[in-house]
Amino acid sequence: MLLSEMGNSLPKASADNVSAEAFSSPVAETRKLSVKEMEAIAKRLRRHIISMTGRAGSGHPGGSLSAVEIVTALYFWVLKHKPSDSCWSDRDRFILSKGHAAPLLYATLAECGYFPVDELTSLRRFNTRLQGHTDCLLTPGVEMTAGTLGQGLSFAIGAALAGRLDSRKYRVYVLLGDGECDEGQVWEGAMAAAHFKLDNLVVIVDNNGQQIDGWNREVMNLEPFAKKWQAFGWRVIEVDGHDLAQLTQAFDRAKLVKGQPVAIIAHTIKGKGVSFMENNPDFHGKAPNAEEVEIALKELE
Amino acid sequence: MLLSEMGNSLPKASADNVSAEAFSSPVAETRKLSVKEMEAIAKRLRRHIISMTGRAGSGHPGGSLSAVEIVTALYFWVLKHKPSDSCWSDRDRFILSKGHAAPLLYATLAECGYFPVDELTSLRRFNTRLQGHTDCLLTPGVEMTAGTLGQGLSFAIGAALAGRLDSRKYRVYVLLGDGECDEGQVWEGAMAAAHFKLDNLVVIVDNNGQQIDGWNREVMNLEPFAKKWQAFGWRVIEVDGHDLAQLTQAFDRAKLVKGQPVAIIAHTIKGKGVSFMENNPDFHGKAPNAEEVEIALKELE
Amino acid sequence: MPGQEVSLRETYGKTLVELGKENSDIVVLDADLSRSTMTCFFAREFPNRFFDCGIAEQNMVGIAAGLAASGKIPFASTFAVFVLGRCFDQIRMSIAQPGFNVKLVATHCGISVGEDGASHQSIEDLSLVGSLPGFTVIVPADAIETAQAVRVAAATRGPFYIRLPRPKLPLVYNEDYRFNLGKAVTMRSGKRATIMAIGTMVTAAVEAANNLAREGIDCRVLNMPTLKPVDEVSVIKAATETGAIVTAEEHLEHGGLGSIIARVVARHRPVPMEMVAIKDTYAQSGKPAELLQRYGLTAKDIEQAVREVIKRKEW
Amino acid sequence: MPGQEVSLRETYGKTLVELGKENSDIVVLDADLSRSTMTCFFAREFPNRFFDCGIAEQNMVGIAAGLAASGKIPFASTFAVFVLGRCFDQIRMSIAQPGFNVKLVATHCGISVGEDGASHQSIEDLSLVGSLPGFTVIVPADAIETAQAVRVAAATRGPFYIRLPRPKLPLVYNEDYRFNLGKAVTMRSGKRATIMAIGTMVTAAVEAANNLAREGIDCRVLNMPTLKPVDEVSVIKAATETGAIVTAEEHLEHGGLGSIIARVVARHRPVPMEMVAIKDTYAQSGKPAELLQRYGLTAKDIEQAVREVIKRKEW
Ligand SMILES: Cc1ncc(C[n+]2csc(CCOP(=O)(O)OP(=O)(O)O)c2C)c(N)n1
Ligand SMILES: Cc1ncc(C[n+]2csc(CCOP(=O)(O)OP(=O)(O)O)c2C)c(N)n1
Ligand SMILES: [Mg+2]
Ligand SMILES: [Mg+2]
Repeated sequence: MLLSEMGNSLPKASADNVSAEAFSSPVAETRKLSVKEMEAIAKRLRRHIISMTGRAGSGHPGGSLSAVEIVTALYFWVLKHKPSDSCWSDRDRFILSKGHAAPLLYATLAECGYFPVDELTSLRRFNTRLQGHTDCLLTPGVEMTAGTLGQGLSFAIGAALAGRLDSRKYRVYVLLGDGECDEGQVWEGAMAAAHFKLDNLVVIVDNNGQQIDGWNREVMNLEPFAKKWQAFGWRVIEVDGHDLAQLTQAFDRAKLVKGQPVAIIAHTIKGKGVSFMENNPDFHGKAPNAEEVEIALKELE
Repeated sequence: MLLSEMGNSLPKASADNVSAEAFSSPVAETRKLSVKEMEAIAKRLRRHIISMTGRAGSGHPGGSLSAVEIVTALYFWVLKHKPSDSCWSDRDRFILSKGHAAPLLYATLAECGYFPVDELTSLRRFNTRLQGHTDCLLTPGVEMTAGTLGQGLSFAIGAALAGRLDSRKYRVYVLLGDGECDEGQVWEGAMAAAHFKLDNLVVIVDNNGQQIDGWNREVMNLEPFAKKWQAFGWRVIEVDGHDLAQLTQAFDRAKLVKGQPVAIIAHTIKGKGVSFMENNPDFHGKAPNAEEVEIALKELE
Repeated sequence: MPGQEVSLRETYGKTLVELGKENSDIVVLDADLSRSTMTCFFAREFPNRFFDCGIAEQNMVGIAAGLAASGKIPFASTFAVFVLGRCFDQIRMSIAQPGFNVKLVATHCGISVGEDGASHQSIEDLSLVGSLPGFTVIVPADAIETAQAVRVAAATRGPFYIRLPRPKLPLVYNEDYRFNLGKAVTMRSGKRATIMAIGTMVTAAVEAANNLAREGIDCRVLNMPTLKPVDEVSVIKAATETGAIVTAEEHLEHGGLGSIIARVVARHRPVPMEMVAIKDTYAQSGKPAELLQRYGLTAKDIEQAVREVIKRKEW
Repeated sequence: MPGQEVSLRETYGKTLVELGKENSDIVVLDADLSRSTMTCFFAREFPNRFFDCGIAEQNMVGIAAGLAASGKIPFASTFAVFVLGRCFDQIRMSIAQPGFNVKLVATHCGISVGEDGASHQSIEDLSLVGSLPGFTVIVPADAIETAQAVRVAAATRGPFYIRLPRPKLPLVYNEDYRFNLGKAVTMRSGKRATIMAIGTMVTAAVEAANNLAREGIDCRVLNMPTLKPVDEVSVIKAATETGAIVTAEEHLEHGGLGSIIARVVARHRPVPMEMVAIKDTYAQSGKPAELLQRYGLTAKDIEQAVREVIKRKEW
């Protein structure tokens, strides 16, 4: 059952909530789902994103939808994590630097079992644990308080350095927006991560080609984007960011790289999965209205 | 006559002050001196730098000495400027982003005739026009108030955009430190200048290999440095930053580049010209004492 | 017509277009938020004089300084939270110290930003801009005051900061209102206490005074659109004549209107004060009205503060 | 021994080394100024736990937050002017809002930086850090207080800001002094007025009180090392018992000690105040003593302010 179908009454956790299957044991770490299973989850996440933002009446569907497969691959293939113990010291860290994609992260965490799926309906409400932008004090599983762009990579470097100091095996993953890479702080972080030879750090750029005022190439051209990361000392892997097989392969390859950090440039489509949202900058920071929610959910059946 | 030789009495402008020769007419714009003449000026600037900082008892000799030839080439070969009219609208702009190299800029401006050479003795004194870091309100010929690193390129972009808007032919030159390029704002500027296709903008990096805590490669590695600028959309020219012939050639070549900005990476030696200052990080921000001044001036005879 | 709800940022955007027609030196910068700050109107009309700097606010501020240094009159806009906080050092060095003619117009101030939550709620920008010698700071109370403040900023040399909210606000002035730089505006006269308010809180202040009047407590209400330089004469007069002051602002207590007024009265005419402001905390997501209530920024809170301050006056 | 001149930043550097030996979770960050902030001592002793971030202060602040989030106790240092001003938004989002256990220790505060000039003189950092809910702010008056404040910061969860000057300062305390977080320290008792001072101005305040005593004006002197949370009890007591307050700080009037005290007294016990602080201006190059005199920050200025405030008290 999906949020949008619930009316106003708070339902119980849905039967097809993945958490039970994927993380049945409290000590489970990584559950590697099949691509097919992940595709199903990705669709469910998209439905959550539409329902949540639709119900909230505000939020950022476009950049949430574009990163669905990236985050699905992370939580259902890559990350060692324990939904029952979000502070587990050896967990892999996922840091959402583009904090406006909070709906996607919340939906994923709920599907993993960090908190009840019902709670997704509280997005952006007064006194909610699910703030408009991520808040690590309030939401179980959220690593970083974000919302003003450009800060996640620096934070991730700190987490990666701490892991190295303590000889812990965890790895740190950061999701950046492409527009976010206009921020100089990202390049400060890029330079430092390479200087510190952080091979326990992976950046994924949600390269959907758009920021708020339009296409990157018109607002502030990022190209040649891969060359920038390479010149800053990173190993670059480019993938179709909606292809789960490519994504999981890229993450696996990233683990083999020694002595330098890895940037996965994931080519994506903003608003992916909903025809009228795809490549439409209007839905960067605008929620779908009731009618649009209905159409979108139909497309995502 | 040099400052250090003056004792405490304020001398008159020295007879071999270049200003008279180089800018005899108030409407003079560019006077292209020969390499030999410029070498003589460069030596004089070095002597000024030693004397000024020695007398002030503080200041930044190292990064002033490394950029002497760069600034000499600019003021005595490249720039269209009028020492008698520092606000001339069509002047080429020279923006010193690494504001701690103020002694070098002041010495150059004085030698050009923007203000009397005698005034150099007032460096860093209470109520002086020659502040510890550049102040555009106080010093004739200084374009930008600086001192906190990383800001000059952004400012220069503004000046270049204004020139383009007004169809003025002036060009804008910015001098950055290499350590300064750790600052993210520099890369924000680099990205924007290329995006705006500013072919009236030239960056020169004083690539002396050092920052305060030591060698760049140890503190925060910048390499592959040229690749970074290229990946950010710049035409790169590398030169020996102490070779005036190479420098003037590079500036001439830069004028021919269309549709993109040019970065001249000038390989230099911090503290250049004074044996005990060369590559010695101690003299980044420490003035020579009386004895050191004497030795240095002897070396610079 | 007073009471009608009008967007201050839309007014800003439209005023920019008018100014752009009158003066070709006006240029506008934004940082990937032009459809929210409403600089998009100018961008459409004068694409050559509009510079979208992408999501790089520090670079935008430096570019604005460079444009000003070459004789342009740059207006640079983004959300309040990304202006002072993200670029304080750049504004300090590249604009405030040289005194360049740059106009920073920030939108989405305060907690009335609403659902975006604490990251997007600028509750400290006045404290920061107040720390920049040479800056003139204006917080308009409605669209009519906004239009005039923007014009005054364009016509007056030197750095300006103008603070605008996200939501529409009811007009508090008629079309014939004339904004007077550096002067407080008496919205209501009274003797028992003075309520001084800025921006989004002016309407609440007037409402509070009306309610209090019904209880027999007559308050003076001052709108303080120019926060810096503050109208010391009006403040001292209010302290002297009414003997008690309540300030109201959508900002932290630290460094905003209340702090500035407290400094003036402590030096010139000490009287009891209460400050209606955000206590030392970050807020959260919610509807603007919910947040204003939760963080104590309603007419009721002002009324309560007046009752308190009057008690201390008699004590 | 009181009066002896000792460097606060050297003391900071040495204290870090001691802390590093006691607790392996202590890590230190710098931004290419380790030989000036004196974190170089720690770097030498514990190279693995020291991170030079180069000239990238924003990145340093974010890295510190990430280290804290994984259980480390990071001390991050650079000049005061590059901490709050350059990184306000990063500190706000990555440290203050989540309340991470990061200690920012800034050196080279105020105008006593001297010859480097206005760009390097941090006269606004207290206003900025005061705008960060959750931060504890300490301004030590001498090396003995510095050592203890640094230890208290290390031992107390949550974000701290500690502000240190470039020049050596005379000791005002003996070795047996115990720094008490959140408490004012009475340096001298008196009834006619209270002088409250921080950091570099504490010695001047004591000197001023001694001079005034010779004129028959006996002043209380309070050192206010914890600027936030401020010791309201001592402030209200001073206002009540002495009826007049002079504040002294090497900072802009806006947002510093004077502003904070004015707010407290306006709300609790209005009394006349004078503020010895930098008026709304940037300073310049010069010897520290020349600058302190030119910008009105000497014992003489405090004495004059006391005479003024006492006049207003009687009026
Ligand atoms: C520092 C900062 N500046 C501006 C904003 C406003 N903002 C929010 S999202 C966004 C566009 C982000 O574009 P991108 O990083 O490409 O994200 P995506 O396309 O994945 O949504 C902007 C400008 C912000 N949140 N932070
Ligand atoms: C934003 C900022 N951070 C730190 C400093 C302190 N600082 C002054 S010079 C300097 C080193 C600069 O190195 P580089 O740019 O290579 O200059 P150069 O070697 O040419 O002197 C530093 C860290 C500063 N002035 N501004
Ligand atoms: Mg994008
Ligand atoms: Mg260098």
